[in-house]
Amino acid sequence: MGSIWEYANPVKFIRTSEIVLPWVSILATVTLIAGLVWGFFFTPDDYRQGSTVKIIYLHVPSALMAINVWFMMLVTSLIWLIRRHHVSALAAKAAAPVGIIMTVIALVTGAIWGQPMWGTWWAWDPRLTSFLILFLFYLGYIALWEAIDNPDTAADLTSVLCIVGSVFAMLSRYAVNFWNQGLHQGASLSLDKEENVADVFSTPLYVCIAGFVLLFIALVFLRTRTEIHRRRTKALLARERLG
Amino acid sequence: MTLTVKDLTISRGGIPVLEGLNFTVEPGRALVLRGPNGVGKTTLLRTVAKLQPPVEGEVICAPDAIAYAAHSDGLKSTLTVSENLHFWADVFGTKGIDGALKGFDLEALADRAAGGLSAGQKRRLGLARLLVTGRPLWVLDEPTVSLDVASVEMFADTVRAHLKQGGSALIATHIDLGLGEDVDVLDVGPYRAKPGQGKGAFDGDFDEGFL
Amino acid sequence: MIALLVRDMRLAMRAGGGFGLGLAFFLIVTVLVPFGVGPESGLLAKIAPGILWLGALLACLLSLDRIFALDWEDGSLDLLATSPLPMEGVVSVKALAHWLTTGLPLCLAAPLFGLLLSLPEAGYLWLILSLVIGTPALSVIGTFGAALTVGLKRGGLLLSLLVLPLYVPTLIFGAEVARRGAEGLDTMTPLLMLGGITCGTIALLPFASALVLRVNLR
Amino acid sequence: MPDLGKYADTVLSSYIVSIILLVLLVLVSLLAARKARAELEQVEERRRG
Repeated sequence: MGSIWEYANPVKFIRTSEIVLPWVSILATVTLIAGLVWGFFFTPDDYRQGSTVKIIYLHVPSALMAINVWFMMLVTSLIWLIRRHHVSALAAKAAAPVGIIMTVIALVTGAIWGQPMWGTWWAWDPRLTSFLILFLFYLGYIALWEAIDNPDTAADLTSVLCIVGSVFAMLSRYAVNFWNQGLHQGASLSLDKEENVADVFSTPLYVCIAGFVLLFIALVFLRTRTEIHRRRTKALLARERLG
Repeated sequence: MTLTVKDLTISRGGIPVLEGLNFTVEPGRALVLRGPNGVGKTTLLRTVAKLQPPVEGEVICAPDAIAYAAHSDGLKSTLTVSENLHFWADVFGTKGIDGALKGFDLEALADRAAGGLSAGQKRRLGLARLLVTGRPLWVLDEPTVSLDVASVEMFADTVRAHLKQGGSALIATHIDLGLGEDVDVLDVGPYRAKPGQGKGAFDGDFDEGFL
Repeated sequence: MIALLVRDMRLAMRAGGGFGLGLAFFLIVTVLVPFGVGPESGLLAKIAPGILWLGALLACLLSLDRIFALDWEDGSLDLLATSPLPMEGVVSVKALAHWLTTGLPLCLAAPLFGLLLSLPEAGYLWLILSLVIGTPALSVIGTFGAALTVGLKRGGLLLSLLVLPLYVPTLIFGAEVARRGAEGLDTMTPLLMLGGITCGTIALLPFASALVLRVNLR
Repeated sequence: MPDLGKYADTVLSSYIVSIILLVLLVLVSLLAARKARAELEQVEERRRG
């Protein structure tokens, strides 16, 4: 009886995660601490924003991660729908909480940072607002996973929601821009624009971003393995009941 | 319009339930499925009716050949009997519901709201819908539930007539429908999925994969 | 397919069909706003387009879980899945039925409620136009949400959580058209965007809804 | 400690909040991992035993 399993292999994943996880976690912790310490202690104040510029080392990486985690979930959802890889469906489920926390950090640091500049805790600025919408998408995604007990159905439904949600998230991103011009400052790092944040700021920023990315990878490995264990326990218990 | 099932494996809630099923249903014959409750008869019927993809193996039959009827009859209580039947007739593109009404002795109730029918009458209306579909292969799940003896006899006559016209039926039921000689019986008990020897053990001692 | 539409419309009209449900809710929302915001008509006029659009959106949202729930309970969904009708067709017809029973009445009643909120004169035409173009998108997106949560326990709450973020673009552009219309500004850009979203959803979303419905019927 | 000037509380609060959230996320993930693994071991034990 070939189980549907030969399309995907938790075995390989568990083995690789056993090897990779310790290394990635150490690397992530080191890079993250290095980046934050460097950014917090060893960078001068900005002439205009004073010391609040230090918040950049949390706001920009978390904002970047919030968007890229959703993109990763989109890719894994597509892999699940096309190749029926169980691991990728569970990886998407594992990544969602990390994504929502990153979005919360981006929102919180954005609001706190904006407070002295714009004089209010929350300004309906397009970029912050689209993160709020992204937060709602994450919430709906996680809630849908929790609401369904059959793992395969849950994986299918959440994958479709993720794909449809991505289209509407991009639409909302444009609609929000249209709806209110922004207070947000220009992109600190952008590939196309030539002027970037001064080097003394951007180097620790890159380190912080690397730290966040590594942290995300480590967490996804850990949480995906947890999901695999959980699902396997559920399956074995169901089998016991069948007797 | 034969239905062929080749070494079929089906699962419910992700857990394999029946495996290695092989049978065919020739036109003019009926196949009755027996087996304890919960063994997977309903799941098998749903897989045959293409409501559910099989885990392994395949179900081969002509497209648009299957009329499926399950426990719930799909009747709208605010619509009358004839409106319900007319709706299904239009959906399946067949004309006229008189045959169905006569077949299940429902002419008298034609204009009564389906909500006002007894359980037995509702069941007869649900089965009358089969006649309206004009589909050769009937896939029925416990059709005679809440039917009195007379109605069961009426149902058996309809099935016999259906078989005579070259139709076929796959029925999961405990009651002997007395359909005479052109009936085969398949007990699905022995096809129960054994806790498998799936490939891809986790590490060393896990003997199954992910289930 | 027409038979399905006719049946659904007949079901909606019959007793307990919930035809006036969305309309009544829309009226209540519009009546409650002045109590919350104060009767001063200058303010009301300013926020009227947005409030009317929000009321229409919430009224649509309210009647979404009825789209599949009834057919799911009495088994018709299974029977429809094994009928010659393609699921994409079934889903589109359900969305159309929802629009005819909820969306369209909202568009017709909106100007009446506009009076309550002292909507400026110029605004009425644009309000109706934006609603007529926008509400079909609300119905189609809503049908997708309903297909996602059919058969789930407490699906209603989850449905609104899933659907509201998807409604954001339509709400923004729809309310923008109504607001600009009311203030006599040029409404072309938001109108085109609104139309684009509606056409896009009508064309593409039924495939996702059908896929999701088939998964839920397993 | 760098002189944070008048924005000290802004900067500090955002760092503290973010670090707390990150630590919480890691802790929750670790606890869930341990719990899931333990449950699995227990079920496997019962099956093999």
